[in-house]
Amino acid sequence: MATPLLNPPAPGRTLGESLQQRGVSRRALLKYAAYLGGLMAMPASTTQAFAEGLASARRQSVIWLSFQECTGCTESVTRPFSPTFESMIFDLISLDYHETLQTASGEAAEEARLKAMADNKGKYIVVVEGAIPAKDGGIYSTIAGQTNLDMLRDTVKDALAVVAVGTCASFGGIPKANPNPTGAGPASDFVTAKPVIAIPGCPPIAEAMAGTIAYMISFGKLPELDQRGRPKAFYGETIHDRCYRRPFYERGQFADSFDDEGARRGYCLYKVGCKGPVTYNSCATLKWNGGVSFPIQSGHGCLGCSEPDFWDQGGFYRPLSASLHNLGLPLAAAGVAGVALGAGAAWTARRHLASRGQDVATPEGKKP
Amino acid sequence: MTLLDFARGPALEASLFIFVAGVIWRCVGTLLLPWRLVRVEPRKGASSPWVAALKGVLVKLWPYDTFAKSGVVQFVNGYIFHAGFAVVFLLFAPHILFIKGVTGLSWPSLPNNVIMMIGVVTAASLVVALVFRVTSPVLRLISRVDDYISWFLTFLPVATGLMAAAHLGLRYETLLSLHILSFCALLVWFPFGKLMHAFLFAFSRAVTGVRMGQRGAAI
Amino acid sequence: MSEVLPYSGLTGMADAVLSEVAALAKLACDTGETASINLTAMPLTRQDREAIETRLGRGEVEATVDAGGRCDVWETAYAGVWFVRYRGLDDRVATEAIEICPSPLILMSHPDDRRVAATRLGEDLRAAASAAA
Amino acid sequence: MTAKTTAAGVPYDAQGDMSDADRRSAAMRGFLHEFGAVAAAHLETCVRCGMCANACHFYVATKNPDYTPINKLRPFEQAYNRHAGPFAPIFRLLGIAPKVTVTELEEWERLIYDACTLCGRCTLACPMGIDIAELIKEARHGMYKAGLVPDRLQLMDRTARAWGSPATPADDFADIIREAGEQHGIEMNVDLEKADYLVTVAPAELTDHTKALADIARILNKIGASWTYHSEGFEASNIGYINGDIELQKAMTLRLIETAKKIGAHTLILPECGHAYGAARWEAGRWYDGKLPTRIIHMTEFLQETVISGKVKLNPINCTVSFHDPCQLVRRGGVRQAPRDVLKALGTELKELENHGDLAWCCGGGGGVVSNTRADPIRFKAFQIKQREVEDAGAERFVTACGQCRITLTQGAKHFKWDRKVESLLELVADNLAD
Repeated sequence: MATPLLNPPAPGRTLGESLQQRGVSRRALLKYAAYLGGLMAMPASTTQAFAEGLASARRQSVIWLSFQECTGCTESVTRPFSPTFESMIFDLISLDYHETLQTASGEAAEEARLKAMADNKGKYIVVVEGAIPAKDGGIYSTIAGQTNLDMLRDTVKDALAVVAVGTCASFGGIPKANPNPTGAGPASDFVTAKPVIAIPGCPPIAEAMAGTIAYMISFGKLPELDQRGRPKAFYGETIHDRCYRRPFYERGQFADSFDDEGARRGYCLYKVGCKGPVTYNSCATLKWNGGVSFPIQSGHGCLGCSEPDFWDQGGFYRPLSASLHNLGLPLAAAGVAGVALGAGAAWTARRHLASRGQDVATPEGKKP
Repeated sequence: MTLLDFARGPALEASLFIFVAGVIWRCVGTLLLPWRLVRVEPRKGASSPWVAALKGVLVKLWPYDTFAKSGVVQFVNGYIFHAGFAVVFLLFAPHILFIKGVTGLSWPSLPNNVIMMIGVVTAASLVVALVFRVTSPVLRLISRVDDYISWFLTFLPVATGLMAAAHLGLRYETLLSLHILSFCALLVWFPFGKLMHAFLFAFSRAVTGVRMGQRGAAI
Repeated sequence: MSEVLPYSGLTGMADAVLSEVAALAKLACDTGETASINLTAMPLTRQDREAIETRLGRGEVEATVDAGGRCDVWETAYAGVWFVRYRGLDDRVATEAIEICPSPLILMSHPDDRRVAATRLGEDLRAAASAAA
Repeated sequence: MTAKTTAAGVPYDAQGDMSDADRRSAAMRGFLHEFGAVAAAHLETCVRCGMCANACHFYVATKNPDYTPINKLRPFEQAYNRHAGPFAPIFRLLGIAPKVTVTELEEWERLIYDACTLCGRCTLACPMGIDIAELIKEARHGMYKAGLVPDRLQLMDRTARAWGSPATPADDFADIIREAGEQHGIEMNVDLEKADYLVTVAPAELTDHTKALADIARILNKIGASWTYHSEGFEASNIGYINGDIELQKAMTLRLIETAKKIGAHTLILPECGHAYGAARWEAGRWYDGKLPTRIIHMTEFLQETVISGKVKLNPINCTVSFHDPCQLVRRGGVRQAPRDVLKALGTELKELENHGDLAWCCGGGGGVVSNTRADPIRFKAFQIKQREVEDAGAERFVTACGQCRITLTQGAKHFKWDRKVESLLELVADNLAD
């Protein structure tokens, strides 16, 4: 995935220059690069290149589309816990359209989007937040009279790339959960001509978003993605593989419920439904709230929120190895079917034996 | 629907259905045949039929020395893979959770590294069983397609399980899905092949136990 | 995890990290290759981190960088093995790294900064002179 | 009745003028009749572990995989799967269990009759508890219906149907008994109207071992018992049981038991013959609703109770002896201790064969094999197993309690010019009665 993305720097100041203007030294950029590079497990030798790339880049135009969503992703990505780092993303990008954040409203808002699209034709990044309803012509969610589906298609036409932020945009998420009344689907279902990078999570980790965007700006290419379109740097390993409770799993020490001795001792939460083994995300290492904790550390199993259809995995507290559904009734039915089939088979066999074996003397001297 | 969802959902449901229905079908279909008992006046002092049946089931757990010697591969190796399969299937925590999900029953588990070791031994033992089957003239002669299918479908969950636990080859969720699907295949095949001996052995041993018990003869 | 529990909080990862540091330090001497281990992306417990820090100890150099928040840098008891703790504006630790190099990059002045600074120094002097005048 | 070979060169005999189709369906009718839950429990359970092979003297002696016991059941099993198993309708529909062909039946005649003595050692070896010997006996019912029986066995069958015995017409029986009495100087009872003991015989005693007729009389006279031989029911060896001729088996069994009832005998003594015991003691219940109208015991059991009760005293022989356990008496009959008690009472020191009691090797001639000359080559090979064990045991005398075993072993000894005499336990007792 080394597709060159960004055009040569447009006229105007580079990021480095504009930061200098504000009296921010290059050490701050280096620190930022070290920070993100560290999170992305980039080789230390590239930290400098990362920082230099950022310094020489121009601000990236971003159009942020909000569809079937709860704005949790925006909250997560834009609300800095550690202001230095997480707000720096806004030095890197020019957020030209974002329903929730922009001050303009009504027609002015839509004009802003159209202007950004015209000014940066072919160069802007579209961030999609939320799933897109497609049933009945997509009428279940409209903005300014335009369906989400149409707006997505319009906006993406001249875009450089699409970043699907959050699980809804990445995989359909909660709007797509059974029974999916609006026919919702992820951005990748409707965008085929442009690369779609998925930053799933409910919500996604801010650093994953920032790191990915910064990487694209600095290196002018897409980061390496997994088969679901997620940057491997943040989604390369499972929660389980990087979980500090993993040794308990290996030793067979489990919490059987949330208030037992095992839970108090911090044992593995597999039995109470943790989806860590099949969930690819960085929660176990990056953690949340500035590295304070993550669900498992707080005593709750992973919900698997960065995976497709996490809402339909049979319940958050159903162990991964258990079947998705309760099987009591089907198995009772199977039992009845088995008895019926067995009895039927025996009856058929008895008739068959009787009709074919009738002229043989009965050794028992009795009827079979 | 992801492969894992398919495996944990429809695949498991359908295969468990087939398994339960098939097992009962075969047991009922066998036992509801006319019994055709040859009626016998038992030897004086012979144990009651129920005791004799139980004795038949238990005595056959261990071969007579001479047969243990002449069938050492089947006997020793057979015990290894049966015990290994049972331990891995019944004492690995995720498996217990699966069983609990189906039956509501659960029990303590063994640590993963122990399970891994036993799993490797089980897999090796199954390989030995196959090699013996294809190299022994007797076994080659008496073997059916059933024997090879049953072997393969028993080996597959062991192999995929080990691979999943060791993160070998594919991504974990893919391996896990394949593991569950291979188990589904085993469940589907189970009632129709020789694996049914897991249930039917008791009937077979019991009737021999009764027949020989009535005579005061060895079982 | 409360104190009453038998669980030490050590996962064994600390030892793994330390032996990697040792290997990289050796490699750096032989090839001159610098390296950096970012501790943030590792499944370390608080106790693991403390164990690493304690084991490496403190050496001769200690520095504080103030650039978009503080940054604590010190050479560990092992020359060429540096510990860098990046903090945000709120002083919270953002990320930690062990760097194996003669001197961490964060301590170096960037050429661009130096160029601007040199210019600014001249301007400042001139401004001071003209103000004095 | 002509000896034939299949296309694959396997010799077989066939009786009657049935067409192949008729022969096949006759066999199927016979097989089908056996397919009850008991046989099914066995046929459903085989895992093809092959452990039965090493239990079979014919396999061990020849290493021919064809003689693997479970392999001898293949057509029987195939018929079961096609016609009676729980999936039979599906198998028929999909052709998974194809029809048994007449050629297969012809080929398997050799395995079902020549290569199986119904000794049941494989049953003991089977970890699944499959009673292979019993199933082979059941398979013979179909083979007999199809007229696919070795000619020699069929000949005996016809004789027994005509005479009531394969050895002699019933009319001549009384004379044979009287002659034996005269020859050995024993007072014989024959055709008495009332007696407590009905004594029966096996063909070997009417031809080779006539002394046995006198020996039992000597003991019964000694204890002052009321006993008799009877022309209406004397033949205890049951060729129907061996051949799979269930009608003959029934006729022969009923003849014995009805005679015992008629003369008011409380005990029917079976001769030193293994299959006589299997047929009369364990299968007569088929026709008497599981109850026997009279006590049926084997000669060895009679000797045991007579000796143990002290009714007869024996002169000690003071020698070492090895005992060949007849399969039908010991492994399949449960009479394990009786011969050992008697040998002890005779003051002998028992030197057990390596495989003895329940695990003893078959003589190789049971189940009709000794009468079936076609089986001679493998029978002699199997004999060598026993020969080796007897030599290893190193006893002075070699005793058994079954006339067929005795003939088989004697023939084997003669074939290999092995100078060991095979003796009868009855004879040993009769010869050593103390005054």
